[in-house]
Amino acid sequence: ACGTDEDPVDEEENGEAVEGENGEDEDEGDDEEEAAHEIGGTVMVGVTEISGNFNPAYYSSSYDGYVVDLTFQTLMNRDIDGNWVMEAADDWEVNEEGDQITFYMNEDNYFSDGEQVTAHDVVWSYKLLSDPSYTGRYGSIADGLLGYDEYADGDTEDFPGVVAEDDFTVVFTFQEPLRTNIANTTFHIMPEHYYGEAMEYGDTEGVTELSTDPIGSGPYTLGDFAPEEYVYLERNLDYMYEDLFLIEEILLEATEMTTEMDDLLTGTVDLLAGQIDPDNIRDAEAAENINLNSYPRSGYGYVKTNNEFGPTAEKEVRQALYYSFNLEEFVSEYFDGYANTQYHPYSQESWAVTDEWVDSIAAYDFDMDRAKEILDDADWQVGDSGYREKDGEELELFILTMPEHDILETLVPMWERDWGGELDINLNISQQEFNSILDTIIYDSDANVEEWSMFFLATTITSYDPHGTVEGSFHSRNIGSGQNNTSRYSNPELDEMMDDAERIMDQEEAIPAYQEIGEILTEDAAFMPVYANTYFDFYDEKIVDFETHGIYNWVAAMRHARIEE
Amino acid sequence: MRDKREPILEVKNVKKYFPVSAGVFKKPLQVKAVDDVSFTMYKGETLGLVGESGCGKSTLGRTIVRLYEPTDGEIIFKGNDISHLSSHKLKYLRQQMQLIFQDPYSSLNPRMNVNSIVGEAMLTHKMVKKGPEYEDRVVEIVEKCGLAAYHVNRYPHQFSGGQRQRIGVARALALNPEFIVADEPVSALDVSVQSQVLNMMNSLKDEFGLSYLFISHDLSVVKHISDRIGVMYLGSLVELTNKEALYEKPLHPYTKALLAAIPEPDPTKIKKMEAIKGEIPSNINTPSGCKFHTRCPYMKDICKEEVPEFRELEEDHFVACHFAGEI
Amino acid sequence: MLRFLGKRLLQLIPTLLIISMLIFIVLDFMPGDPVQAYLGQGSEVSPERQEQIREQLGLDRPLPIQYFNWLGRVLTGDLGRTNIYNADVSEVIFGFIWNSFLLNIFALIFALLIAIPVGIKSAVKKYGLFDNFFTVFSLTGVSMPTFFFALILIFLFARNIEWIPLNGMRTSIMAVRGYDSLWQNIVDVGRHMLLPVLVLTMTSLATLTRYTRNSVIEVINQDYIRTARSKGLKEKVVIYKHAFRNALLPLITILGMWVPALFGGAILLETVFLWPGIGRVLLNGITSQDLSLVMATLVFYALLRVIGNLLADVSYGLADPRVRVK
Amino acid sequence: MKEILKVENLTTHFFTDKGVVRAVDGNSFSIYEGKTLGVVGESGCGKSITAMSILNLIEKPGQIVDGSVKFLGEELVGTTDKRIREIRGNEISMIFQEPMTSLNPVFKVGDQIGEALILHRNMSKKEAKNVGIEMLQLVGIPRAEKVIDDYPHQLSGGMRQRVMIAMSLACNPKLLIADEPTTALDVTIQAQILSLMNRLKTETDTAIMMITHDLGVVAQMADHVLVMYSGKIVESAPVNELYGNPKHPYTIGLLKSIPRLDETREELNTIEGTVPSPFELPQGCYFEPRCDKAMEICKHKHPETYKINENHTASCYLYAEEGEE
Amino acid sequence: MSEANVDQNVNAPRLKPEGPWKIAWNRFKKNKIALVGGISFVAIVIAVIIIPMIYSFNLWRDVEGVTTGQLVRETLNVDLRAHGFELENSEQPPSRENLLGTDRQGRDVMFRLFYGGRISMLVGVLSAFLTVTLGTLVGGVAGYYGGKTDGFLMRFAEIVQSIPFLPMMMVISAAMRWVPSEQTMLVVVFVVGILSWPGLARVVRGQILSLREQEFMQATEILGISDTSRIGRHLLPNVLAYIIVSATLGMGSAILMEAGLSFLGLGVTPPMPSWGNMIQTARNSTVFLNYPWIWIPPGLMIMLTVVSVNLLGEGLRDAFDPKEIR
Ligand SMILES: Nc1ncnc2c1ncn2[C@@H]1O[C@H](COP(=O)(O)OP(=O)(O)OP(=O)(O)O)[C@@H](O)[C@H]1O
Ligand SMILES: Nc1ncnc2c1ncn2[C@@H]1O[C@H](COP(=O)(O)OP(=O)(O)OP(=O)(O)O)[C@@H](O)[C@H]1O
Ligand SMILES: [Mg+2]
Ligand SMILES: [Mg+2]
Repeated sequence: ACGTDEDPVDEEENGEAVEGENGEDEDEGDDEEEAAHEIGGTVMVGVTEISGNFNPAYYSSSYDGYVVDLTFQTLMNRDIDGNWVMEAADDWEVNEEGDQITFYMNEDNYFSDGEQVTAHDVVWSYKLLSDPSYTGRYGSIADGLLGYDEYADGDTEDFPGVVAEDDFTVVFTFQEPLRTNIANTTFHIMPEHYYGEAMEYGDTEGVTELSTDPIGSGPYTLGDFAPEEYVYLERNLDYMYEDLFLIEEILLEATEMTTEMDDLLTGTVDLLAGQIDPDNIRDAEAAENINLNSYPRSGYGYVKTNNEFGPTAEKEVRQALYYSFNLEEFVSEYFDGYANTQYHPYSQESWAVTDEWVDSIAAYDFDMDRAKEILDDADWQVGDSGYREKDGEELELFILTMPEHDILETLVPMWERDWGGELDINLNISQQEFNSILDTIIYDSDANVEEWSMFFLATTITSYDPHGTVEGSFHSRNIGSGQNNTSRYSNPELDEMMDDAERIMDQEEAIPAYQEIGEILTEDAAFMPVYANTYFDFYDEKIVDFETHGIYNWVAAMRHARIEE
Repeated sequence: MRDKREPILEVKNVKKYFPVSAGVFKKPLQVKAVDDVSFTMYKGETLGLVGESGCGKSTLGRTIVRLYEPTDGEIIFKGNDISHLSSHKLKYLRQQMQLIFQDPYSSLNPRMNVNSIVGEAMLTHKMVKKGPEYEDRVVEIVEKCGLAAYHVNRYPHQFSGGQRQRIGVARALALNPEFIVADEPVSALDVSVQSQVLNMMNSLKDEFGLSYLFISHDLSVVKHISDRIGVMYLGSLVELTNKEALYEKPLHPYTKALLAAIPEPDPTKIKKMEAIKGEIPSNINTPSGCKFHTRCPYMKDICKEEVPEFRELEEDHFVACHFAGEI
Repeated sequence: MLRFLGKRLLQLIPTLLIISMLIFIVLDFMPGDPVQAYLGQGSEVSPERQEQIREQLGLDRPLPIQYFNWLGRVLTGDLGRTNIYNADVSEVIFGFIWNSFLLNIFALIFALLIAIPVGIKSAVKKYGLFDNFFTVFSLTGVSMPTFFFALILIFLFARNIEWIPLNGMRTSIMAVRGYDSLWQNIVDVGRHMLLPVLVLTMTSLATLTRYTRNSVIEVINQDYIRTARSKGLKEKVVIYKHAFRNALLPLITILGMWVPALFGGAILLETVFLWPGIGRVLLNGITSQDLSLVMATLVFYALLRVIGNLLADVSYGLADPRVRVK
Repeated sequence: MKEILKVENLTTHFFTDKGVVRAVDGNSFSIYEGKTLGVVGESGCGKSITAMSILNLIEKPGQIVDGSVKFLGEELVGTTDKRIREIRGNEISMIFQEPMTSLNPVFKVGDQIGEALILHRNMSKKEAKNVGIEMLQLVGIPRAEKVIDDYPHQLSGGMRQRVMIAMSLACNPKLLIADEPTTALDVTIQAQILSLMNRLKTETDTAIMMITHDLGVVAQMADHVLVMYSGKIVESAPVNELYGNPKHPYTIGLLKSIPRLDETREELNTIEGTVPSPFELPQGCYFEPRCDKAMEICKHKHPETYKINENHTASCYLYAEEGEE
Repeated sequence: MSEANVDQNVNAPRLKPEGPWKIAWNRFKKNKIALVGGISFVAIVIAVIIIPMIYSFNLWRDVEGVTTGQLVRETLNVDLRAHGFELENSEQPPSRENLLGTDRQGRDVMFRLFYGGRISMLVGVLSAFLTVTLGTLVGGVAGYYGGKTDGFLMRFAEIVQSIPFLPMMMVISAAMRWVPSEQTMLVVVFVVGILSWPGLARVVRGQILSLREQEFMQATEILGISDTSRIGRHLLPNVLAYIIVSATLGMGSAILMEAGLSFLGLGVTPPMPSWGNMIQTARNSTVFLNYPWIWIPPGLMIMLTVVSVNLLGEGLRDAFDPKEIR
């Protein structure tokens, strides 16, 4: 395997992302150009789970998400470069203050059952998310809307946050003018006449049950579904854009990890997305009829330290740990080079991340001497116990790890070698089931503050906007049980910076703010991103025009993909 | 002559019923295994008990040695009522009363050697301490019972049936009892061995001054060993007298039938054989009146209704039949 | 007969109640928060909202109340809803049960078809070459982890024999487009069943052969077999009529316990072979903490077991005149 | 007198792990029409195996290693399976000791009786059933029409033994082998069964081979008696002669050791010692270690069978001069 | 005195006083197949103890400045990390240094195979122990005291037996996931133990009931022998044979169960190796197809062990056959 930097595929993908152009017209131009292509062909996609909740408001597995994304429409969408392209809406505008967004919807758009898509459907969809009895997980999309709290608490049936001005004009009004508001207007449009039938204000039970017969206005309709076996999607002939989504049939097939490569190579499936295994990658590369897309992961595996309690509350300790954590070794050996190290909290696809910036920020390159020096300077000296001590306290870390975790199985021995063996830190490694770790660090975190020093998890980021990523994880208001600031990082200055940055409406203007935030976090060693690996999509060469990246997954890529037999 | 005899055991109206479940919602039924039996045994005598299979011989024997607690009635052993003794007091009784079992195979623990089988109870009752004295005592008893000293280290499977029965007798004798219930001790043995055991039991009786309650279904054997004989039918004693009287002048029709049915080992005395018809009725729903009336060739109406009294018709000759002596 | 059945069915109730209670208690020990599990991993739902959901799902009540609520619903035929499949649990279970049945029934039939003659033959020619072969065979059979056997088969067949599919229940694309004929449908499913049924049959075969053999051996030494022979009956008649009818009795009991065990054992195979059966539902339920689903699946397995025993008892009663129930 | 069965030098061995068991050790005897042959001996002396050898019912590890069994002149040892099956249950039938376990629990009494009839007499099921009812009536079972549809467990031991007898007599056999038919029964029931058998014998002229260890039963039933010891016939004599004038020390001991109703003895005679284990048989006469008349030669060589008179033979050196053979 | 001794010896026939255990042992010795099972079982036990030690020894021997004392200590006390974690050496095919190649973390498969064997065998032994303890206790109490106690305990056993085995094991294991990895092994032990005892309990109870019917037990009562002695000297030794056999066979099935659970990810969890979780690595298509040396050996080891255990068990069963010592 070779080093990360030399990986040509990687470079190319990144480059494209930066070079992308803006503008909605672009899209249409493209479409005209490719209009010659006809709808046809079949793609069989291997997935490891087929459960069958295709209700946009309630589904939770990413596999169900594929189906929802393909069968439902949003007002607008991101293209591969992260620019907005229109879907159900023809046009949109933001008011002066920035707290109101108006969409003008296409008047010739129909659900798969033939009913017209109107502004009322959009309003209804948001009301569903805000309903007092709503038990799904997408409430946060609506909770910034004006009047959400009153509506969701059941105080009033009036919801000024989203209003249909006429049949085809819908207005979103937010409590605050924030840049991130726009992303919250793109929830899937659910037909009121279908899902609304089963619902009253305060009683959404009926809607939860409408899960296996989705009706949307998206490019596909559900043709057949056999749980644990397959989901079959057929091109929706009424879909408003005739020149997009040209593949006629998409079949999601259950595959088993043991045999998925075999399935791909024998043609039982045409597409395996999000692969990371170096051996599989080599196999796929060697296969004649298989093409590969590769792209850096939007997200990373990270180690978070307890910034509130114990030795890791001390910045020096965290830095020392960071310096003595041989990330390069891990990435090159474990991922055979199909991964990067990363020293900032954002997705590599985020607009806040620029090459120059990445090069400029401090990197914690492996440096054991430096680490020792930092600890020595911070008065952590090796004591009688053979471990470092300060004021009679041992430097002892309680590390939460998970069983059956390939990566941890490699990381733990490294820590034991470097932190335990070289730095003389007393490592206490405990293994817990994923769910109990979540209990400790999230759901019941207040009670467990003193139980841990660090843990390892991974995250996937699906947004181009960097705000959500840092706000949730590092804003002090998110410390506490059930909240996302699991490292319990509290920095009032940074809180303020984040709040300010969210109000910057213009992306370009916001970039420096987020870069500064990132730098502070890195300097503070608030957490340690470990790797950002490269994802691969393997697909049969018959699929052409199939472009994917970290945030633009295979589902999104179906937009332009075609079959060429 | 009767008064010279010292009673050792008195059984008065003893009943032993076993509950058998009939079903969840039904009243439990009772097996009347022993149904109102009375008799007296004297010191130094052997009382034989005969009857067909299932008539309650073993149950009676086991009730007497208090393996079972009688449902009703009294058992008086050497003047003490032992019918409802607590398990603690029973322990003392155990030294004086013993039981010899029928099956030479299942009556010995296959995982113990003769030494333990015979000696264990002596230790439990603290008759001797473990040591040379104990060893000697075991050897002594074993030799008395016709086994050799070197047999004490062997395990039951290394013995033949007759030898095993000797071990069983030795085990019972080890506690030095006065009274032994022998429950068909020779039924499982071959003829040539049976006589060995019978002879041994007879000689031990004299040597140790024992009294036997000797249970058997073989009238010839009982006759050989007993002084007096009781005949049981369906849980009750129907006749009890000394052996001469019983064989020569049986009073109860059942006894007669039984005697007539025995094939004698003498081809010159060919019997007609079929003495009575039918089989023993169930002891759950016993026949009314005289229990034998269903098979009795002399049955009259009264037999169906009235239970005949177990009376001393002639001196020392008890019988339970309305027409005893007349038929 | 009816009364006997009625009584036995009545006896099932406390058993099932206690089992369901045990399961309920065990499930309560599952780490992690059921609300979180309900919402799915990584959802960003505010703590207050989560409390509301907890209330709505009745998870804030004490355990006994939750149990009785569950029981009450079950008695009205409502097994609750599953989160992962977002459907009525009963629907999901019934959807998958048949697939499991399909697999197990075939395995069972094949196993019996082979095990009975083989077992009898082994018993008749005790310690012969045939018997010894099958002794070794069944010993290996019971000593081999089923999933390992399955993996080895897949390993051997992968990329080697194309017409044997490695997993799944049918060729999805054919199923989606509709089979041309019933025959084609049968052939397709049959091909997919090949490996799992092979594995299941082999493992059951091992045990069943042994049972048949031992129970025939037991019977063959009985006096009435000698009687039958002394009548001049052909050896075949002696064995297959007189001996086998009696040997069947213990076999019935075994089958009563075997069938449910087979279902349980098939969980591993369903996982390996991606067979859309009830076992996968259970495993999915466990990993995603879908309690009502797990609960219902387990109760289904328990029911299967209890009914298996009941059926064994009843058929035993029918087959054995000594305990024949009126 | 017609000789139904002639057995010569019948030898049956069991080849077990521990060694060879000579269960039947070179025995010869004959059975005549209308007569009862009694076979007595202690447990394990080979009575049952002798009977089973006649019908070729010996199973592994047992094997008839020598000798001949001639049924009406026809050799049965080594004959075809088919032929022997034609004879079994048809011309020679058998009753076993345990009535409780000798009937198949899962078939109706009628079916079990009828089976032989259907097989050997080519009857229809219905005919077989009718004959079955007749047979049950013959053996004195009340309400035979009902009992024919009963299962064995619904009958008492005595009834079952009657059913067994009915079954064995169904095809009118020329020879009935009864292997301890009454051992498991009570005396009164035994008396019923024995008298039944006697009646049947006179009615049908069937020859009977009556195996028992009860000297009383033999005395009552048999015309001629064989005494077996450790696999060998040690004495063979007409019943009166055997009881009146026993010759072999074993027979003498046996007869003396049984308690009898008609006499009172202080002490029973005994035969000391026990039957030798089949694996440690003495070199010479098997009875020698227990014999009070043992001579030096008895230790080394097994005695021949010596004729006492026309019908009476004994295997004992005491009679070596008297008879020749 | 010496004369008396001589005299006795002359009288004493060849028959030596052989106890039932001795007989069983003699019979066992004669049973070649069982002996092979026993020997191979012992060999496996020794291998799983010794081979990791050799690794440890080799590892520490090369370390500079290790004292002999340290070397001995480290050799005896094998550290799971002694396998040589070398990332750069991952997924190597079998070679001279790594006889069975290396796994994804560059660990020596051979070392893990035998170290994992320790875990699997330990799970087997401990589960069998737990099962036997519970089964004997419950069965013994039920059989000895009879009556209501018996009714209650047997009803309870019946209920536990109606619990679907594998499904319930899966759920309990899942519910006990909060247990740290080093102890998940104990969870498996616990789960197998608490679910498998009823079978043995019934057997023990049946045995005790039938023993109580035996006249020698009644004899103890007549002889006034104390309760403790009746249980300890008369009852237990007579059921011990069954218990030993069932413990042996139970061990085999416990090993299989551990493998099944671990394969589903519900048993022993890595980095602690066990045969089950080593096979689990096959659920990755790379490992499955390209590195069979990682997952096939543990499967074979399971088979070998369970076959040995079963042979041993059957041999013991035959050896203890009570018919022979009556
Ligand atoms: N523990 C018990 N529970 C129920 N019924 C019993 C019990 N013990 C004996 N019986 C019944 O009591 C009756 C008498 O039995 P018992 O053993 O005393 O007869 P027996 O005369 O000794 O017969 P045998 O000659 O067969 O030994 C039988 O019908 C038997 O079924
Ligand atoms: N299957 C067998 N394997 C080995 N030895 C056997 C077998 N069957 C019988 N024997 C031996 O053959 C000998 C004769 O047995 P047989 O059954 O003929 O005795 P028996 O005279 O009928 O005794 P019983 O009166 O107990 O019925 C015995 O020593 C017995 O051990
Ligand atoms: Mg009795
Ligand atoms: Mg016999």
